[in-house]
Amino acid sequence: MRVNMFQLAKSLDEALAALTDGCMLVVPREVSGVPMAATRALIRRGVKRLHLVALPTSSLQADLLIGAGCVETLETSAVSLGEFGPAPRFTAAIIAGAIKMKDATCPALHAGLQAAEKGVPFMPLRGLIGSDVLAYRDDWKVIDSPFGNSDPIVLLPAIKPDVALIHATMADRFGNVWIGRQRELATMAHAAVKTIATVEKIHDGNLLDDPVLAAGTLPGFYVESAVVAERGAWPLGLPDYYAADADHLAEYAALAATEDGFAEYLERYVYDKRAA
Amino acid sequence: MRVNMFQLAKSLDEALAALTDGCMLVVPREVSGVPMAATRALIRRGVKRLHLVALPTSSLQADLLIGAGCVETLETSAVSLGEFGPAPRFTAAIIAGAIKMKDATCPALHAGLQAAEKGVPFMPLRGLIGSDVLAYRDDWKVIDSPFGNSDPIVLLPAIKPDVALIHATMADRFGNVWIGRQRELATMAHAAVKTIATVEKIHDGNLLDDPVLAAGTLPGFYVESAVVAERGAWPLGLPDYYAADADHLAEYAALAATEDGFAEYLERYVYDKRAA
Amino acid sequence: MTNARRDFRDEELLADVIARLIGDVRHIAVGNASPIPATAALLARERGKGRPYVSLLQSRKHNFFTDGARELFDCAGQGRIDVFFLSGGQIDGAGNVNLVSTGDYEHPKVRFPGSFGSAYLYYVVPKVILFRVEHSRRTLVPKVDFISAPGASAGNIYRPGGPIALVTSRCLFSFANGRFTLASVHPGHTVEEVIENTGFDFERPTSVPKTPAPTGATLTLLRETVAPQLAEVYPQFAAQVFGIGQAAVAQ
Amino acid sequence: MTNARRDFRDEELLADVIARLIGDVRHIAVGNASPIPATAALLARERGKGRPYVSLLQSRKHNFFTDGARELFDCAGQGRIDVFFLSGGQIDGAGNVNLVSTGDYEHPKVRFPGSFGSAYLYYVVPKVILFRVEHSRRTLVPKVDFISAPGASAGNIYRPGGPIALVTSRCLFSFANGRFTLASVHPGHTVEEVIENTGFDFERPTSVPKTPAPTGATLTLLRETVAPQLAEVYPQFAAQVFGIGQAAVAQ
Repeated sequence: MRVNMFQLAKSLDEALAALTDGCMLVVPREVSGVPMAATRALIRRGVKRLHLVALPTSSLQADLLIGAGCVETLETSAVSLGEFGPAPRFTAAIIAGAIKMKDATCPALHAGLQAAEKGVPFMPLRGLIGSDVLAYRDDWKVIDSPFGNSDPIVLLPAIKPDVALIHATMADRFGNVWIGRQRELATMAHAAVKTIATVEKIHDGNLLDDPVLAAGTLPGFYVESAVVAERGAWPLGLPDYYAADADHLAEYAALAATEDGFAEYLERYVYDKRAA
Repeated sequence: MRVNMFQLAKSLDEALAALTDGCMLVVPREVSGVPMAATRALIRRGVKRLHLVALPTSSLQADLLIGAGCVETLETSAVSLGEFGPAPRFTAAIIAGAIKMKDATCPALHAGLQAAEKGVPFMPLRGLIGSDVLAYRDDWKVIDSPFGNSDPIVLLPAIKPDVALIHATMADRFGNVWIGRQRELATMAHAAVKTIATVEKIHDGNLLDDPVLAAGTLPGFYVESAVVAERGAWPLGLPDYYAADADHLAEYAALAATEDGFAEYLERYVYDKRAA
Repeated sequence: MTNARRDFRDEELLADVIARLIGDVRHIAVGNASPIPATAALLARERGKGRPYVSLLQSRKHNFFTDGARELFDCAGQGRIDVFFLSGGQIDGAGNVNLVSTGDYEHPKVRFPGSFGSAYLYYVVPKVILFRVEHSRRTLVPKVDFISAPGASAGNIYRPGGPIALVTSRCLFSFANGRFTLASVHPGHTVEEVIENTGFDFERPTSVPKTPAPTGATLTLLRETVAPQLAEVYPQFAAQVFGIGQAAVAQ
Repeated sequence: MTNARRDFRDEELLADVIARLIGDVRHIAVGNASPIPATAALLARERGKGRPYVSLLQSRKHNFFTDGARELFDCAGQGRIDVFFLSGGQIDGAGNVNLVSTGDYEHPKVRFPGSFGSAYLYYVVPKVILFRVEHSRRTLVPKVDFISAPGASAGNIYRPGGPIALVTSRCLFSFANGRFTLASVHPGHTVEEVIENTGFDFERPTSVPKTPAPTGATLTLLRETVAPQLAEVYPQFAAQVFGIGQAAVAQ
């Protein structure tokens, strides 16, 4: 008999309850299944003072949260709308000094999350020495490797988010979430205290019962809550399932170029719940 | 058009060509798909002076290689036949001082391989301080964590094997190998210079083309050679596919208790190619 | 012995003792070749109506890990494993465990399999339950010949975990402040016998309680609900102790 | 311009230049939003009859990674990526790249997206090819305002990798010993124009070669074999440069 400690959330808002003002929130890069429906719900709720860690980069998600005033600190390697140009609200916030920016480089963020995953206080990383990325991070240390002979190396502190927020293809009623090749989602869940997942659909049965599905599954043991949000990555894509909505992203890029346009975007696509 | 740089090996011996005398060889634990057919082929070939790293433990495989005189150095956390008792050739070799033993603890071996996977010279690990495991490893260092206040922590040097030898369910003609949940096989392949895989069968098509299979696949990019060896983990099991052969393991435990019995085992099950 | 008629087996008593030690936790992991701790963990889960999570590392069914062999250790490092079990070729009065060898390490007399994950898990899992059926001066020694993992650490060593108890065939010791205390003696055994067969010094109250026998409800749970689940991983044990055949393996 | 009639597009010339720089290697990785480097990598693979491996990070088809977003960096750290491409909001004569901002970092005038993986990959990938189409004193500066990744490092810094060249719309610079050298000027452009539009000092031979135009065979390969593969990842680019519609996407 397999017993079940897990309960699917009844609504997106209920699933997001553990994500509170001021928390450290880790989200995946723009192509790994970005929980956009959940992001819109957070903006509607008016979440505040987030320490947002985007692993290792972000596009629309970070730009929206920043523009809506939800972010106090941003830790990432880049924010950009890709072929749709710079991320306008991110750029404006940096120029205005409205958010605290912790510039990183992609593998440093992966290493910081892996340190938390392994329960160690830091992780070493090559590169970085001589860059201004390192120069402006007083939380990163350089030591002389005890295995070398005058061999300086950077140590990065563990990044331990309060919440990991992910979107994936499917979950089952045991809280297991199928993440496929997006294995950084597993690292995020391991590193974070709590993980919240939105999914396209519910898988009947237990994902761990099938060895092929199990290989791409994040065990429910790490998952605080899960809820269905169909096309929950829209207007971004979900790998192997649907592509990004290029027209919508172009519309966003055009509107978000100004504060008024961004407010109009929020009104139309975020506050109007029908679009969520 | 997808072009193919990979060629399946024509025989087990051909697949094993890159595994030479004196190399550092990493093999997986007893329940992760142990390349036993390949191990017997190596013993027949008379491989010598291996630095064997068993990640993080071993059973029959290490015992056989040690008994057959193939191992110079053994680096692992434990060798045992589990419910069939101690590993007799391992035990005898340690008592006789016939092999150099580097006693470790499971997560230290995982961390050492992950250091090589990440291209860093070392990995930190909690625990260990005050143990004789640490006391007898002069290649492990203790530093005061620069993120703490009098917070000693162990640094483990990267383990960079020359060869990773694995057994898995299937490979395709592009060298992609389906490893499922046995993700330490991926870490081994990433850390090692070359990876040799034996598999139960060939998958027609490309494992990376199916997102569900891809999630459990080691990309062919890391694989030096692959070859079919049906029931290649026998008499050990292959997770989700076949169980260990308990009768055979009991027979091994009984025979290997003496040197003469071990020689008889080799004669019957290793040198007689029909049994391979 | 003062026991009238025993309606339980030793394994059932030990599993019941261990299940009580587990208490109210979220996640128990059980390593290889540990049928009695596995029985206890499944019993605790039945009593908790599904809580805690139980990871039997040798099982496919009762095993949540999908990130390879390192996930157990990563998970423990994250503070996500509350209870683990360790044994030892030798265990001493300071809670040190030896899984490596006796005599001089470089020229050992007896070689054990090795330290497994002990040199890590003993430090980071909050409740480590030591379990060694053989209770003799050979296994419970004044000082181990090799410390696979120490029972206690200096104040500046990161150590959220460590031993809370030692369960043997004869008794239960609790562990605190670097020493064992005799907590209860199992039915059919005596304090004198424990002293006689223990190589290390330990604390004991003037009156040592008797380990309570498993209740009828516990025995029913063990035999009817736990045993069939156990049979997947420990078929021989389930058959021998509970008379469960392979056909009864639960889904 | 001395060119009679041009039968190739700028993008084709640049892809051909980059493909020559790639040389005989085992594995090229191409980051996001890099259609010309991707074209060059696929061209190199066609010429090599399947060698090198090409990982287009935005592609599912031309992407071997199954260990998540970190695998690219791990793979590079293992020495398994031979060629990578970087650009910069600013690039200076010492090969430093700036992907972060101009002006004072704390009070920037212009903010770029961020350093991405440059502060790591620039150190560990043996052949990093800098690629910036816009060749102006705004992009090619005497000294970058922010060093996302430095062009060179002190002798005791672990650095198996670094820049080997800079390709722009006007010319090809090679990079060695911490400085750029003008290697060739593209058809339709002049040395004087390169000097005029470059903010940093560079070496140049007394006679600067002209970048060879792509051969007919190269153009055929690009248009008939490479372009259809490109269309999966860069449909707009493939349509615009090669006239390839979505229907032609290769399997």
